[in-house]
Amino acid sequence: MFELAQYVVDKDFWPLSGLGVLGVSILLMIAVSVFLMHGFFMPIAGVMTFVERKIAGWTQARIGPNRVGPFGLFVILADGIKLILKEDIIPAAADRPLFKMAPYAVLGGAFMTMVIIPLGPNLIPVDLDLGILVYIAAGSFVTMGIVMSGWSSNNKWSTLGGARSVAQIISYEIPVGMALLPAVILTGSLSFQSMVLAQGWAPWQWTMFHNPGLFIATFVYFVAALAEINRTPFDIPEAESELVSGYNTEYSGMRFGMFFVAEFGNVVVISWITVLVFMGGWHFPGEQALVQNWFGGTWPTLVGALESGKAVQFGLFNLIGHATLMAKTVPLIILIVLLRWTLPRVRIDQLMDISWKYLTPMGMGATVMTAAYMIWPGWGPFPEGAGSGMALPRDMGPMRVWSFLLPVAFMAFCVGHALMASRYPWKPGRPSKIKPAEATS
Amino acid sequence: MTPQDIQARLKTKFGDAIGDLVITPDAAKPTPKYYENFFTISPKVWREAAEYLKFDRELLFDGLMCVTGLDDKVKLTAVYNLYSYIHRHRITVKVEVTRDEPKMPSAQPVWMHADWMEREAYDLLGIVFEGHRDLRRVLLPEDWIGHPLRKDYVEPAEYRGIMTWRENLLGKLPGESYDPKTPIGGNQ
Amino acid sequence: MTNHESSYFGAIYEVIHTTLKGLIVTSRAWALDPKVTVQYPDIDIRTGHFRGIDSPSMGEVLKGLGRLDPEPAMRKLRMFGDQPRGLKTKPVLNPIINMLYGTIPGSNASNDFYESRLSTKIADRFRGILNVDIEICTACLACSRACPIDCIQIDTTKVGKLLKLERFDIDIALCMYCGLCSVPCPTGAIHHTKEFEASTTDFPDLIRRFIDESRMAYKTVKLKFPLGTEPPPEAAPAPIPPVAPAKA
Amino acid sequence: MTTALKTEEITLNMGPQHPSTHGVIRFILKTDGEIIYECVPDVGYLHRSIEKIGEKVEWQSFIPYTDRVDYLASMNSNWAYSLAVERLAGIEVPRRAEFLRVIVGELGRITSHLIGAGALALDIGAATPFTHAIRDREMVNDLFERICGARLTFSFVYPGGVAYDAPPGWIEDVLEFCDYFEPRIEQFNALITYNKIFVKRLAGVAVIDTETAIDYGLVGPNLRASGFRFDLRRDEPYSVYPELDFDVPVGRGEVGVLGDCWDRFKCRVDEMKESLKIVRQACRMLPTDSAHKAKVKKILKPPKGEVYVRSESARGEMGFYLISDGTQNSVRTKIRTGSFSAMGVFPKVARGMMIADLIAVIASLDIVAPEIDR
Repeated sequence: MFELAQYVVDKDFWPLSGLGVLGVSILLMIAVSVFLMHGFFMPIAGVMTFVERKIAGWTQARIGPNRVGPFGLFVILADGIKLILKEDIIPAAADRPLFKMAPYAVLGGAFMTMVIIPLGPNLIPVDLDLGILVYIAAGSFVTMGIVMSGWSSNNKWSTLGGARSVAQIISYEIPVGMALLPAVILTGSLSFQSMVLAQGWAPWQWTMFHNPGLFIATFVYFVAALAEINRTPFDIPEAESELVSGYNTEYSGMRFGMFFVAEFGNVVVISWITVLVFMGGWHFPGEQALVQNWFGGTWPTLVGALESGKAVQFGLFNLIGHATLMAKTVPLIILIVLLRWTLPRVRIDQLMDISWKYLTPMGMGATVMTAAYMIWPGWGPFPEGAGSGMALPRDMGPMRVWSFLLPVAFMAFCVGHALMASRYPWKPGRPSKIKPAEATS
Repeated sequence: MTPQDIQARLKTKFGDAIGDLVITPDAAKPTPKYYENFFTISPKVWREAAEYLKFDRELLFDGLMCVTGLDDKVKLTAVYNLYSYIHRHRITVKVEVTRDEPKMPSAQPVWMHADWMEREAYDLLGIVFEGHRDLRRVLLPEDWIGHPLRKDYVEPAEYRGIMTWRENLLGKLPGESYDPKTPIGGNQ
Repeated sequence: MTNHESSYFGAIYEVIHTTLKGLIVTSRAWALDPKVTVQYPDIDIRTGHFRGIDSPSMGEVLKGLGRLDPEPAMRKLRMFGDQPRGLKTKPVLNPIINMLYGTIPGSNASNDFYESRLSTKIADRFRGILNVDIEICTACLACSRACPIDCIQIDTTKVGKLLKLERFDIDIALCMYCGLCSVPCPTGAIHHTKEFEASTTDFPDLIRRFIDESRMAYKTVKLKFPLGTEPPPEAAPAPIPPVAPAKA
Repeated sequence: MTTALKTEEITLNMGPQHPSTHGVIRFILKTDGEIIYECVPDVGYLHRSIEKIGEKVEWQSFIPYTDRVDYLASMNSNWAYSLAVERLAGIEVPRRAEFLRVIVGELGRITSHLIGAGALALDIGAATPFTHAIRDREMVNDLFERICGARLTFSFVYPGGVAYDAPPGWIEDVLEFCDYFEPRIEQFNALITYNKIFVKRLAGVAVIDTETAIDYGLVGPNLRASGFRFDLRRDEPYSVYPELDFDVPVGRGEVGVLGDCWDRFKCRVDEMKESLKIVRQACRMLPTDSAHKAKVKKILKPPKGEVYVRSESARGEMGFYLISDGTQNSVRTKIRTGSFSAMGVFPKVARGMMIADLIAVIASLDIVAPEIDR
């Protein structure tokens, strides 16, 4: 952010340069965050509502929204307008300031994580070198918001919902931290961008397949992150069938909308983080070649590209990077949505068991195994440098070949076993010809 | 065991507190084979008789199928349909109480199923079961007056301001407040 | 499925296995199961036929739904309605398109495009709102006696030996559509129609009056010969008794 | 509370408007956080005093009211009442009517179990099984609509037979539905029944053994889940059930303890398979010579007498205690239903349970408000 401000001041753009470097960088930060929130986060959350309702519809043999706009896409606007037009009621005996502040805390927590997520080779608002700590801090910020909403609605069910969410989110921050720790050890830094730069485009260059411990850590992180953002099978704080709707029972109108947006934004954020930290982020195959002949071998930066007049190539380069990131994130988002319409809800004490008895030990195991991989001669730490070319697992040391093939074999076995087990002849799709009632005119 | 043996067995045990077996209330017509054969037990002996019915080696009526309250303008009766899952035989027992003093021992300590059944009999017919775990109204609100299934029950017009009937618009005779010529409303 | 409490890793694998099985089932249901939503204005559920956007019956429906001037609504439907107009897709032929866009009942898509297991047509015996064909009502009061809730009110006056119908009302708010009245009716005057849309804002509207001014009840004529057989040439059909002039 | 920290019980009002109490039932819970100390059910919000109406209305005109007693399986309640009136008045029912009743009754049982199983899955948190169950239920509703004209309150089975005969092509469609539905039960099982989270939520929750079940008067799947093989269709046979062979699924304690929530759920799912078998046999054995309804006088006046007849409805034994004094109105029409007795079990079972489990128990006992309050 500061080089850009320096560049603006040097180039002496008339109105801005008068503010000096500090002024311009603050202005830039505000502009970027406004763009991020309205141009990126809200639409993403909106599209997520459409995707969720469409997938929910199709899995349940119904059509899903298709009335408003082409393919029902305007349902996003329709929901938004409906929520804005609805009267948001504040219960009489509610604790008014807390009640009003709660949605902003939850939304704020969700936005905080947006700042540190690299969406492309250079598309990162602020490359904090404490990226992961900010992400975990945002989690507990959201907890505070939920407890505020649960307590202030003066409704026994919401208080129960709020109390449940405290227990859930705090006890799941440990597994999240534990699962991210091996990746941090491996890549040597806390910032997301450097984590991505340490990986490569090929699966055997991902942190996920670096060693079996990290493979387990990926799933530990994914499950724990699901619990962090209260998604099924851990959506206990707002369990419709038990607590009437948990902490957001008394909310209506746009206040409720904010909880909604935060939840869907979070779904996208955690799939991004999973892909960035564990699955190779925005690396794409021809990366080195592009850098070589477009930017003469030096890693492009925004200011450098602007000066050397290569803005178009820079934009294209980042676009490809972002596209590969989205290509890996969208299946994960669909998986999260499908999980919601497949799995039932876990009870609160089983939730605690999963966190303390299963996820945390597995996270610790993963850390120990990764540390062993780092120091054991011959097993080899992570290859240096960004996306070390087209190296095959073979030439990264024998141990790495096994630690890549073992997880892949395990995944194949699980999916194969499940497919075999559900091979019952359903004759899905083409149901035997049952004539609908004679459709005579 | 046939109903006759069951009745005889109880007769020997409890003497004349047990009424005789009634087979065909309407003696003129031959009874189809499914009619209930029942006999009456006096409320004084009912508690012991109930335990005897349940725990006696020969009878073992562990399943209480249904408890029904009856009111035939003269007396109130509680009818217990009993079934034995072990011997697979069934019997119906009636306990009669007078209308002005409708007290009788409860069968709830013997069969837990009687708990809710007797509360319903109390609620709808006003038969008081002594020794019942917590005899409250089960279907009607606590402060409802009267017992609806009694033959002489008159339904109150309103309960706490809520009307219990709706004006029957059909009942209006021609020429009264509406005339047939008025166009029928709605999107007829 | 193991009956005993499975071991630590056994439990983990069980979670993975059953979750994957569930995902397989849901993804199959997502991609391959026909979508069975019957979208009301698009399907004319009386004939079961798919109703094109610009077909006259759609106009009736929109008018019927209380939108007096259907034109703007239909224009909106055409503009924003459930697209795509032109996309004639078969649900199974191209699963990718089906998976992406779902089986959207486009207006010109053929009827079997909307192939689903659910019937899109009201059954013939549907017990809807009662209707009385007053010409053949013999005022025998069988229906009002049979009705458990007494929601049929018939007033008759005697004219000589014949009956005169003064009033025949049915309160379709009280009626529970059990069909007990249509069974004993000798001439089938009272019968269930396929109508079911009768929502109004106040009770009096829900009383259906079938007689405007009093009329003579229908007098059934006893047939001299069984129905359907040729009448013997010499037996002239029994003359229908003349209507006796109303005496006062 | 020995701890110094002063904690207080919460008195929670679950119902009458609560998303998962299956109709208007209210539970007054005294809980410490999540653990329930005491659960007092309070019913009567849907009380229409159908038994009083039974004394005012003629014998055959009472049928539409029996639909409303258990509207999820109204075919079975019609049938139970008609059986009682037939035994009271000594009416003989033609064979074709008997088989039509068996087909329609078993299809009604399938629709009821579909809602019961689907609602349990929905209350535990999985929405898709419920929607799939509803979609399959709609197909049976279409079949019912074609034979009797209604989709929920059928008023189809009358004393003396059935209201209408099957339209042409109806029996083939029923058989076709059976072929379609058989694999769908397997899909339902694969999706939810053996799902580990579902199992963990239900195994060992609210265990009711046979002795308690009999003592509290539990019937139907709730009784059979405790391993006691008792089904009125087999042990007190009525209609043409002796000629049909089917077996009675019983809880086997497959995942948790014998008689827990999961067993009740599995009993219902297995019963659907058995009902399919019965429907197939009945469709094949349906005689074409006899009429679909016996000649019954319009104003039925059964002789003086009392009769208690019970038949296996979807929620277990549904008994009618009818007393007639020779006139066209009954002296007393007592309806004994499965859900009413299942309500008595809650205070015993819910102590020490969590709120989420109480929701599971309500759904697993498959109680329905109109059946409790009548």
